[in-house]
Amino acid sequence: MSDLLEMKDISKRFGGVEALKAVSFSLKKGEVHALVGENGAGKSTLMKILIGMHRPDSGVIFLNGEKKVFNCMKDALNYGISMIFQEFNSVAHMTVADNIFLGREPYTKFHSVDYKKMHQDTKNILKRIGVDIDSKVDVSTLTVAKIQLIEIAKALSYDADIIIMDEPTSALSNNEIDNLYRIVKELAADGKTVVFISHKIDEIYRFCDRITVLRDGNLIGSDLVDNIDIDQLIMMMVNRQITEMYPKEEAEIKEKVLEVKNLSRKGNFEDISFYLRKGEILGVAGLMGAGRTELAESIFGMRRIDRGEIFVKGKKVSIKHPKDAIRHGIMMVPEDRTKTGLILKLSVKENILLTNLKKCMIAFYISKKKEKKSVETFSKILEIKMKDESQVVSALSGGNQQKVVVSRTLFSDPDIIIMDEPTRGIDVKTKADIHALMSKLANQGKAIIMISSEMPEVIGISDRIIVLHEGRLSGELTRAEADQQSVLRYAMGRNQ
Amino acid sequence: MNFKEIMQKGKGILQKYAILFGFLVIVIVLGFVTETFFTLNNLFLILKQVSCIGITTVAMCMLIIMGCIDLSVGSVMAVSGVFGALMVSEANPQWMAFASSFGIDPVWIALLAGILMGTAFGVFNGLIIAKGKIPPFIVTLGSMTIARGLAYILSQGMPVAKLLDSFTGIGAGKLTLSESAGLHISNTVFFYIGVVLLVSFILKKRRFGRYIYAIGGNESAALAAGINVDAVKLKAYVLAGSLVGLAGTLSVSRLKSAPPAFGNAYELDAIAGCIIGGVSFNGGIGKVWSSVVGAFILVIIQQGMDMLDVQTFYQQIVKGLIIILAVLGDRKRII
Amino acid sequence: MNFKEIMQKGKGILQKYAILFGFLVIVIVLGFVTETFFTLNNLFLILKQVSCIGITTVAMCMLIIMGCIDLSVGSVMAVSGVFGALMVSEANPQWMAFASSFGIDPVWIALLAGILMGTAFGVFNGLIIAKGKIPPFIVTLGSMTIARGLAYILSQGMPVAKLLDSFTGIGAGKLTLSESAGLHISNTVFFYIGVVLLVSFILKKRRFGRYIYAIGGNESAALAAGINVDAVKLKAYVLAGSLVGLAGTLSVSRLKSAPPAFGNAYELDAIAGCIIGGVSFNGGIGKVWSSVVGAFILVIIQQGMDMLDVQTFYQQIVKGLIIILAVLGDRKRII
Amino acid sequence: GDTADTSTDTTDETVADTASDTTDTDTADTADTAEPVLIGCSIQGNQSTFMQYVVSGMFQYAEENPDIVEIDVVYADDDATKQCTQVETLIQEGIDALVLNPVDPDASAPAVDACEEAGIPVITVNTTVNSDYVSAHVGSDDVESGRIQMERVIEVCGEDCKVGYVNAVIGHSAQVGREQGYLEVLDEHPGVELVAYDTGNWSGDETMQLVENWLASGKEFDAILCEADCQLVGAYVAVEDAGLLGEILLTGMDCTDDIMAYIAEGTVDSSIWQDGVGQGYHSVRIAIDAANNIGVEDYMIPYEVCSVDNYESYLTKIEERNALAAEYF
Ligand SMILES: Nc1ncnc2c1ncn2[C@@H]1O[C@H](COP(=O)(O)OP(=O)(O)OP(=O)(O)O)[C@@H](O)[C@H]1O
Ligand SMILES: Nc1ncnc2c1ncn2[C@@H]1O[C@H](COP(=O)(O)OP(=O)(O)OP(=O)(O)O)[C@@H](O)[C@H]1O
Ligand SMILES: [Mg+2]
Ligand SMILES: [Mg+2]
Repeated sequence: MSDLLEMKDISKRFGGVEALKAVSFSLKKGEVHALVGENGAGKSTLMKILIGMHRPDSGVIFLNGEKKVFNCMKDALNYGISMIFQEFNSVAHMTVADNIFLGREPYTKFHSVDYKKMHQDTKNILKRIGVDIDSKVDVSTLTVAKIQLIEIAKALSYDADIIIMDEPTSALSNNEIDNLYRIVKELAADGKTVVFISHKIDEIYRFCDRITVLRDGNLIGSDLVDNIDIDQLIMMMVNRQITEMYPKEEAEIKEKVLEVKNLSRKGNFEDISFYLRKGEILGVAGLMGAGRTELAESIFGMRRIDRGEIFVKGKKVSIKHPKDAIRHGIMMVPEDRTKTGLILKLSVKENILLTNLKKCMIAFYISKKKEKKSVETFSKILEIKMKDESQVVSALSGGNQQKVVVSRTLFSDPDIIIMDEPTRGIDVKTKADIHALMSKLANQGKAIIMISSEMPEVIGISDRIIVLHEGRLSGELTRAEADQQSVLRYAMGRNQ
Repeated sequence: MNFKEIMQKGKGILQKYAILFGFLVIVIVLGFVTETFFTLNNLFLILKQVSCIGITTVAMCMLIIMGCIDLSVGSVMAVSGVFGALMVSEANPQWMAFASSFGIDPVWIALLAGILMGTAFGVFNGLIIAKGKIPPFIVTLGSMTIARGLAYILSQGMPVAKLLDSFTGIGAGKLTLSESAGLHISNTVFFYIGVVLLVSFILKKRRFGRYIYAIGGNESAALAAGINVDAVKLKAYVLAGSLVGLAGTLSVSRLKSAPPAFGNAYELDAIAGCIIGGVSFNGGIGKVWSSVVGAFILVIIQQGMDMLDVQTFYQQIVKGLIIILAVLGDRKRII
Repeated sequence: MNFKEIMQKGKGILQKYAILFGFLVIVIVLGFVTETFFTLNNLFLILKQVSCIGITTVAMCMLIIMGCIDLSVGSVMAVSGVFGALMVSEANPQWMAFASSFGIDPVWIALLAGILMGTAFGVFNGLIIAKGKIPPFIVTLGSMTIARGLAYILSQGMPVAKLLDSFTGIGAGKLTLSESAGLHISNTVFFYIGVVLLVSFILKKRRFGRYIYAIGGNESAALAAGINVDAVKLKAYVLAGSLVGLAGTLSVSRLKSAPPAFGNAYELDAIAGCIIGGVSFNGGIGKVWSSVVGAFILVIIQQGMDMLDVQTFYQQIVKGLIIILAVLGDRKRII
Repeated sequence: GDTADTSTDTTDETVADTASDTTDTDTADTADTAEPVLIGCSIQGNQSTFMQYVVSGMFQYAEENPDIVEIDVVYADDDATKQCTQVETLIQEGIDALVLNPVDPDASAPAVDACEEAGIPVITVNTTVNSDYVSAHVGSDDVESGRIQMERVIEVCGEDCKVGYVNAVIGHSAQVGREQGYLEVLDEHPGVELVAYDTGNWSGDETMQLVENWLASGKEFDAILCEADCQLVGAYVAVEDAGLLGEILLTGMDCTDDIMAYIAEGTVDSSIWQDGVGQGYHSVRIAIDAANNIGVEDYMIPYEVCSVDNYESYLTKIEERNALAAEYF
């Protein structure tokens, strides 16, 4: 079988960063091709070049053996290539149908937009991928997961020959992932080609036929899935052995530090009560839209609660603003790092130190020396890959950006840490690092709430798990009781 | 539905239509306090007063929805009006000769010249914004000054006067409903209605219109959907420019003279009209209809204050407060 | 480093400092064309001309970095100047008596009154923007009108005149470097330098300053990082208001008269100054220094055109083009 | 001329409240029952203080004659469109006569047309409007003011002096007229050199910067003329800073307080006195006559030069004027 597409010796640099160094990449018709690598390896950049969003500095692209130049995304779409972006690209105040058909709205014979057809087609597309979303609602009212599904629907609706999926499952829970698996297999059977970028190793083996590995902008290798085993793959990606994915240290669990009683927020969650103890990692599981993010944000003061009480170390507290939460020793790693986690225009240094600048003050001004020292500590602990501490965070890869958010949280030295999808979009090595870090923190006496959609992660490192279903607490499991089946059963609302 | 829910729903509706309610309150007060407010005559008067600035407000509305802005509209109205007027000014024989040389009624040349001048500034703004990737605020701040300078140069610093009657007839003309009651609808009103319908249709029913919303809502998403963002922006500025050119020419025809200082600070009125009407300043949200409501509110407030003898200095304070309150009422739960 | 890299680097530097290069070109041309441009005397004159509007530009710069804007600065300068002047106007004995009743030199009361009036508008703007969650553009559009109205009411529409000599002395005062060569540095320059240093220090070295950048960069992330966004915004507007009040009072003291129409459209100059200097209109990026460069460019261009007898009409066109070109040069690779 | 009953309509009984107020029967009523006449006053704006004096004069007349007149004053912010709009509103309110202070001679003409249509007589004040319908004009001639100011300069500085002038807002009727006056006189005196001219936009601050820059570029002046005192304050400071007070003759218009103080000091030569209060006062008086169908005529008040030689005689006038303005604003 000859190559459908070939990218040859593609190089790309962003200012000082060499994102890609003469990388070659090829696709065969009908295959599901995994593109893997550490954070910042250049996966997204390579695909953005293919879709015409970036221009390569050098290198050529052949489609069906013909040399092609993609100047803009429209070109790529015309050649039958579509992409699900890692960062979502939906227009918040337009309806689902508007979003899916953006750029190719059907016209009636009077040259006006045919809304009837648009909504009908949208329904069909959504049905095909098994999603139940009203085509007439504004995207702004949907959860991250649903928006992710709409992105998938949009990319599929182009009926493209090559579909690039840049971490499509990072916001999805198991049901949706299963659904996506089915769709991907159907596509492949139809002779379509899928590029699948993911940090979840199990998914790669489940979904894909072939793997290409990038590291630091270099092509490391490309082979059929069957020829690479997991250890080999990890070795290729990170250039070292990972012994333990969920390195759980047994920490001593002490007194309650946080307790919430009957917390409610209309439309998001109802009557949630739970507690958290010193030295404990509390996993929060649930399907998409279960209300976990809202719950976390409400405890952290980013949203108002309608009813309920919060106790920190036995004392009732009123949290109306994140600063109140921080004062009471609560910190949060937000779910969406570009929206609420980071100030992309500012430097790594400024982002890490933002919450606790006080620590870097001498008398009445901020000391450069102290800043530098503080940042160095954290960039070492978390191995943030950057030029120097004054590099703007927007120039970092997704995973490294996430590390910056985590650094900030640690820097303010909280007693209670809420982590909403802390490893979303993070490569295996860093993921293991972050798990180890969480474990260590718990051991040092911190209390951690971890929200995650990755079942193995929740089960792997939580001491206790609470499960939410449609905004209500549907179950609680100890580490010993927890397995995939039981958590899933609660998540789907079947308590018995 | 229990009582609480009804209250909730009521609240929601009130919030959503806060502006309209405020508007009604103003109208009712005016109706009670003055004798002439609630007459058909006055309605048509208000319509006439709204129409020219209303056309500019519609253009602004489209740009604000696209997440852009145009500070140059006031000056562009002036330069368009001046340019159009030159074609039909007996005081400027060389231009008039030029206009006549086309062999058609110079009035049409004048109208066209005015619109084209607006279009030219639309092209200028649009090109620099789209291709230069410069914030619209700053580009149009520049072109605002440029257009004003050009208006002065073209008119040589003096109002362009002695316009042909047939030209001033465009603005002065009216549809008489009742001769005896003195009920007339000014021509400019029909232009306004036409523009509102046209732009409404474009925004709702044409792809171009949908792209304006998409760009205002999330530009990179629009780009990712394969929309030629630059082209849409250019097109929108060109359309807005033509409308502003039309508004300027109509105003001048109504005024029977084209003063180069004309339209000073109209951009602020147009922007205020959009915002008061409920067009989101962040882009992506709004309707042409909102800009109509806003333009009416501004005109009616001015009329009301004149009728109620509010002193000129205090008028400014009232106007400022109303701009702020309108938006405050819209954003926050006022009840 | 090979040749290509050197070129690359050179390009980068050129791009980064495009504005400064443009600025140098203007200065050199002026130096060649006029005789007096490159004299110390003229340098000090430029410094003097920059200082008052410069202070306002610094205030604007801080707000633009925070992702906000203030359209009311021109009017607030007027109302502050008028209010301050009332305290020391022999034509307004009741106010002067009030100021004298504090038992300190009325000059200080006047300066304080001017600054406080600016501060009051800062509080007003800041509160509504922070608590009402209304776009700054629209809030300050409203307060622009309100401040202007108040300036007219306070001054009863007439310039506040006959100011105490000790008050006009603030603006007229100067440090004489050389009596024989007539080399003086105006007092206002020292105020300007003081403000620039103060605000630079705050932005770079104080937490408050960092928070301004953070909010301008990404407001919701700043919130999630535990920054009291509302308080920071309020504080920034209050600080900006005080600076604008100071600028207004100084201007009035220099002019020896406080006309209520003073400062019309100064907001546009202040904004243009920031942008020309390279402050990002999208917030989060910029330095006080940029606003200084921008303010100087505007004043020097004005001076150049006055010196070269470019008439107002053309001056406007040149000014508009420079605003656009400055930003265009900054954004795109020009070489 | 008496033009008030040009509205010779025949459909009296059907005419609604708008147009009927000036018909003969109505005015007769007004006179008999002594219901006061309603005069609408449309003022160009308050960019220059001068208009306030005019309005003060109007208020003064109205206050002195509360039984026969009521006035309704609106300001157009120097925007002709707004002025037309406001006049339309005044007509709606049923005014009996309009005192118009036009923003622009041509652009304000539609306001007059609207009155003509409604049969309402129009009196212009201070600025004329290009319309045949106007019943009378009260004011002073702008060209004349420019002429006498320039003539005063030549009288003091001689036939071969160097002058510069600062225009008001370009295109404003006062600017157009005054500059015309300057140029006429300059034509008559070829020895006088015009060194520089530009606009100060009615702003002291802008004028200050302009004059500073003129002086910095080495231009030499014997005299600088400003079309308004609110600009002259800026020119004054610029000249003072350059150490040239007394060497450059300064002259303005409107006799504002600050400039009068400078004239008293001898640092400013002169300002042109224009009787704003009188203009306002008489415009209302004449408008009442027009509303009552009494024949009216133009009423011109000449400009006067108020200079270092004669300023004392103006001090009381100015005091009265300011007191009056302070009463109404
Ligand atoms: N727009 C940009 N400007 C500057 N640098 C960039 C830009 N986009 C990517 N980079 C840099 O290019 C490199 C590759 O980034 P890329 O996003 O392709 O990584 P990735 O493999 O997709 O990582 P992740 O798994 O974290 O998403 C990184 O070092 C990143 O910092
Ligand atoms: N902006 C919003 N407006 C209205 N409703 C919302 C909004 N965001 C979320 N919701 C609703 O709140 C509920 C909880 O959403 P949330 O994002 O907290 O879920 P989650 O459990 O964190 O799921 P995930 O993070 O996997 O998407 C859902 O029913 C969702 O529809
Ligand atoms: Mg990526
Ligand atoms: Mg979530």
